[in-house]
Amino acid sequence: MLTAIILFLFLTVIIYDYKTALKQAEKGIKRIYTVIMLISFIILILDSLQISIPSPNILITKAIDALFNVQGRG
Amino acid sequence: MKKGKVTFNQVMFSIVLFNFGSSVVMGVSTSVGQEAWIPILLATLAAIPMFLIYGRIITMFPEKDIFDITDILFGKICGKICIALFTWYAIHLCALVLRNFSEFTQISAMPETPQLPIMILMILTTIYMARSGVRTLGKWSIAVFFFVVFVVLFTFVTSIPQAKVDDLLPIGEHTGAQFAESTFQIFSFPYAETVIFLGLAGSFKKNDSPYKLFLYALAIILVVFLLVFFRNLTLLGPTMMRANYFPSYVTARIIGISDFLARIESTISSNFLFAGIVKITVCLLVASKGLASLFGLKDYRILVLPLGMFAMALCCILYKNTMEMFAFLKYYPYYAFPFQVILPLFIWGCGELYLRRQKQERNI
Amino acid sequence: MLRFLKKLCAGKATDLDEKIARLNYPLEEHKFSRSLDENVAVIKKLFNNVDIVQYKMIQSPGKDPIRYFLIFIDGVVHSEIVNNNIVEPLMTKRPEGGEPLLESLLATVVQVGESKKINTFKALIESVTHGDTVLFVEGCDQAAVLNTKQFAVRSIAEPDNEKVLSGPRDGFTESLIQNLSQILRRARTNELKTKTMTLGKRTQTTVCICYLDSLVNKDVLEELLRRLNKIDIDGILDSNYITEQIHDFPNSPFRTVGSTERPDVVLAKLLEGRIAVLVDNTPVALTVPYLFIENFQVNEDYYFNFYYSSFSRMLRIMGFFLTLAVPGLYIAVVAFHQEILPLQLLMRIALERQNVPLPAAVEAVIMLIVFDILRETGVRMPSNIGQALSIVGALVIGQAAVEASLVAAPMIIMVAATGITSLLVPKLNAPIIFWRLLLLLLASSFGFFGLTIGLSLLFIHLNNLKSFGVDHLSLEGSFSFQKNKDIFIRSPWPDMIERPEELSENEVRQQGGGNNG
Amino acid sequence: MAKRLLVCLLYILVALGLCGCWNYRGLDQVNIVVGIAVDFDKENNEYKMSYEVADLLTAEKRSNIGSRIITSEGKNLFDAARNAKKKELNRLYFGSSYVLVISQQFAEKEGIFDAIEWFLRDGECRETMCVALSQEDTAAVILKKDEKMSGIMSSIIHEIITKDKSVTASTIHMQLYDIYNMLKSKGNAAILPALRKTKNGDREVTEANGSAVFKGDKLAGFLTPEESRYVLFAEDKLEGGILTLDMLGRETDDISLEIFRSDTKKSFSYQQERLKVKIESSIDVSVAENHEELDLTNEEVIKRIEEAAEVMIEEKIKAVVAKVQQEYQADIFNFSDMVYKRDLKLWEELEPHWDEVFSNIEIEVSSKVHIVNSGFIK
Repeated sequence: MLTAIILFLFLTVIIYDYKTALKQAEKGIKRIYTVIMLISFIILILDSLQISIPSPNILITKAIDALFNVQGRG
Repeated sequence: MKKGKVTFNQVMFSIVLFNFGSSVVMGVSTSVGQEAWIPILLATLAAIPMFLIYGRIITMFPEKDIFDITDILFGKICGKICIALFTWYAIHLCALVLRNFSEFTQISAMPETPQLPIMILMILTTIYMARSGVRTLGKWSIAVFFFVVFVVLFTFVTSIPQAKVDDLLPIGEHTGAQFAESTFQIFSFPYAETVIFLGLAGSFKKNDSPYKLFLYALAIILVVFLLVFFRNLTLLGPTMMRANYFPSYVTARIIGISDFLARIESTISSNFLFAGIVKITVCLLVASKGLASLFGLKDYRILVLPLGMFAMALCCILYKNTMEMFAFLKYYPYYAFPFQVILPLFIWGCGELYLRRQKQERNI
Repeated sequence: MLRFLKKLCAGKATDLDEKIARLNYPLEEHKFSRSLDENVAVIKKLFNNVDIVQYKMIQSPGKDPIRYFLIFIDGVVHSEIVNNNIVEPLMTKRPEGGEPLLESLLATVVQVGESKKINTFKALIESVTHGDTVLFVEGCDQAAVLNTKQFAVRSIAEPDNEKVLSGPRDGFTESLIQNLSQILRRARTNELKTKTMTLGKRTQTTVCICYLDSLVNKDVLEELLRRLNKIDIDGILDSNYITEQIHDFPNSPFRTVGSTERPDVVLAKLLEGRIAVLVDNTPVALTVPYLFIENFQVNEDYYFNFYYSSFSRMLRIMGFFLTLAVPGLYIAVVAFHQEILPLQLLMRIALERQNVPLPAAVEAVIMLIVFDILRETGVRMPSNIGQALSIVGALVIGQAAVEASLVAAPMIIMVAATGITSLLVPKLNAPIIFWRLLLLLLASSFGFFGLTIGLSLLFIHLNNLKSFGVDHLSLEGSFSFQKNKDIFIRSPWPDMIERPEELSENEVRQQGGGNNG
Repeated sequence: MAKRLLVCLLYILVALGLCGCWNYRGLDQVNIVVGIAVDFDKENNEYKMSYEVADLLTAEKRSNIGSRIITSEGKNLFDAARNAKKKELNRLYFGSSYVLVISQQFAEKEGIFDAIEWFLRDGECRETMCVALSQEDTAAVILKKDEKMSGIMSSIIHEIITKDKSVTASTIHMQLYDIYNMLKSKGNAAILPALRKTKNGDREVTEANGSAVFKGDKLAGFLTPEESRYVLFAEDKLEGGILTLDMLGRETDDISLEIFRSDTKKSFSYQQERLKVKIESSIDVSVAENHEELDLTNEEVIKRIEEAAEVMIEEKIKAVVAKVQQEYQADIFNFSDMVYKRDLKLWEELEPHWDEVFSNIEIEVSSKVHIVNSGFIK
């Protein structure tokens, strides 16, 4: 269900936005646009298929714990 | 007609709403229970110099946003690094707030609905707003501000008959360390998050004093936060307030003047979304501006959509559950500190030196 | 000799044939010839199969008669003028004075007040179809256009959809000149400028732009002229043809161009610095820029006591939100947030819904469409059938459907409330139908959350809209009374010191400058 | 403006695709629960939940709506709540429930805290739901209504309990979140209204019968309606009710005073290792019923009545506090909270042996009764 929604969302967005907004855009924008869309698409699809992706927050919390030991203070 | 410039009131109210963002719903830090008003005041005090520094940065480089400024000050490579960091912070904050709201909506109103459709709806709305530009955001903020404040005042007034003022006691139960931690938390979430607005500074009018802007906003925020806190505390009591994820929402459930007006919480909770939309939009706009200037592009508006999608993707993988979300709040101040304090301080310092050197050059 | 003549004729004929064959070229290029016969031949070709066109060949008296050729269209000309003032003098008098012939003819023979000279077939067609008579004189490559217009004009009446209880009761008619006269009668000043232009390739409709010179915002005026000049259309039958082409946001359901059928309204807008566009053949005048709040302002607001006006304006604003949100609100409450209802009410609604086969959301969509069907049939129905319609609506759909448990009774109440409140803001009907459905759909899948999102979208959209560079919905967060004097309330006249800032270049109203305020 | 179109279209399609999914619950598909009763069945070691639901199937459109009872059993509360689904086509909807009745067995065995936390956590139940304890064998009995009665039992109970403080003043109105706060507060005691069945004419009705005292979250004992009134006095929750006095010494109460307004202040002092609590109340009353021998125009008489009432109130409050102190040792008056809030240092000192301190608190009551008027008749 969620996968279908994501597919549908991206399909609609691409059909409309690629045609209207991107036609006149600079080349660099097109490239960045495509890359970011692709990344988010992959992440969302994987997430909807219950494949877990490491959260950036884990990295952050680990780093902060190493520096300040927040966990220990509770 | 001045294109793309926003008026003083518009910016001020969007700063206020930005600060309400998730805090009005989540309640202001509750770890010190009945004494939370002390850290609120302390954090406001701490925020004043920070806000003045933000204002100073804007006055130093009028009609420029933080991305132009770093470019001028640090040159190509260092500037790019700063821009990249700031952009990351904006997009990450965007995802965090989005998650707050989808969690809130799910828990409060739609436990059986998955969060993804909620996020889609919210992010599409904010994408639309971000694409409409800063002026639309400003105009929207004004209307919504009055609405949100009306709701806060209304709930405050209606809660008075049920309020137990005794719950404000005792004073002095918590230790200095606890206060410090709580202050730090309130300072970084939401006060110093206002640093994001440096990314929009290019749209401010030149003759509006940014100091006034930030300080007025801070005063309004302080008053509303105190109102929200007193309302929640006197109605729920410290234990219940501490036990709840979303104390404001539960407060609204308990308020009742007569049987008919006793059940207004779902209407009220959806009003909070308005403030949330402002916060997410600002983050999104700044992130796309940052990304555009990172790659030296002119048109940032097109990037709003992919960045919105990215924020949503990020938001999906951030936490596995609500408990994790609230646990992260403890780490957040440390994580945000470099972006909120160190980076602006650095820019400020460099900016002052830069200006002095320029003056000297001109004198010579 | 005969041969030569024949040859000449043949040569002439080929010239003429060629000319006629080339008639599809832009007509501006075709100038009149000095030969009357040739002109007549071309004209007859042009009006081939247009049987109502009348041609008349006339000769002046005396020896060496001058040949005239008259062309006009029966029915649109004042036949008495043509007979008595044109044909008769032409037949009985010779022009006095010398060359040029046409001038002396107009000066001494023809007895018509307004005349001008033309020299192309294009101009000829425009004049003739407009009710003028065109006079050709042998040997001239110019023709005279004689004003003999006579149209059947509807008498001035109160417009049906802008009725007032008090205040002036005249409305526009289809005649541009008459409409202008109604405005002029109210504003006796040379500041009232009227610029005319012709739009529509085939209909050649006259469009008149009116404004008060010292008040108008020049940027807006320029923008309007630019947009009007860009219009490229076949025909203009109503001012809406223009509206949709000068719209800032053609795809938005909200109109950013105002329209009215009343001269007093037009003048009130002119006095606030707006510009009016009057179109010939339609009683509907356009005003730009059009602000969102104008949807809620009615001319009567200014003719009645201001307490009453302020109250009814607030009702209208409330009505707008109600008619938009009530169906969505109902669905959100009934299907998602039952806790809002007090127990007694909740049980009553649940009881009513007990045996209804359709889910509430579907029911709401169907009932709203049924209501719109009833409304639409009612609009264009001879009034004597209207009664039957209301019986069908009230009895069959209301009572019978509820009795048969096909529809829940609260739903009927909800639809009725929606329908009635939508009548409070007739100018917003189009966007309301669209947004109401959108809100309903969002509410039926996400409850209050969806409703909030929907309202946010609506609000963002409204904030985005612009009317000729002026914000459609203006929220500057200004707390000054003068800026808000005419929004939610209608302040008394002495307090209305300033004009809307963004509309006018001269902000202070010329009424004592606030001395009496 | 295709962007806008895109957004709109997308919303419509997403909305259409999801229409009827997830949280959409048609009102015809829910059973509206108005009251909940929680029981513990000792023999089967099972939890039993009874729900009073609005009976919409048999109701006529133009008559009063009645109710019926659904019961379900399970190994724990959640299990029991879920098992109701097996028996009923429609889902149970708790958002409008008025009362939660807990049985004695449950309160003795489990303690009420878990149940209260469960209902709070669930999110659908309102925090303002009224909680009561059943004095009958089971809690379900309380929700059962006589065949001759129409209407909904739970809403009647709710009315009785909420209006009580201003009408008869015989029990105490407690909401779900109040209990949570009380149990989590320093005193760690709670008080709940107690309900029992009784005969009224030929009908069996439910009546409020004083209150139940909890030590921790376990049931400690009951207070009679009259004792409950003086608890209300001490707690400053009283808004009405009647005081009756025997002025002529004839063993019958010959004068009744109706309470208008009551204001109670509590304060404490700590001397010689002993906590002393002072309860000061001031009450405005009117004479509601009078014997002809008492001349109300006489100031002396008025003064005598006032003094007698004062003495009675003082004694009764002292008695009820003493009973709670001695028999139950449950700090339902929240003296601990008062100490904690007013004098944090003292509280930290007393906290470890609070139970002992509590049962030795010296109570001083002073009351001021003021007769405001005497109705229509002199």
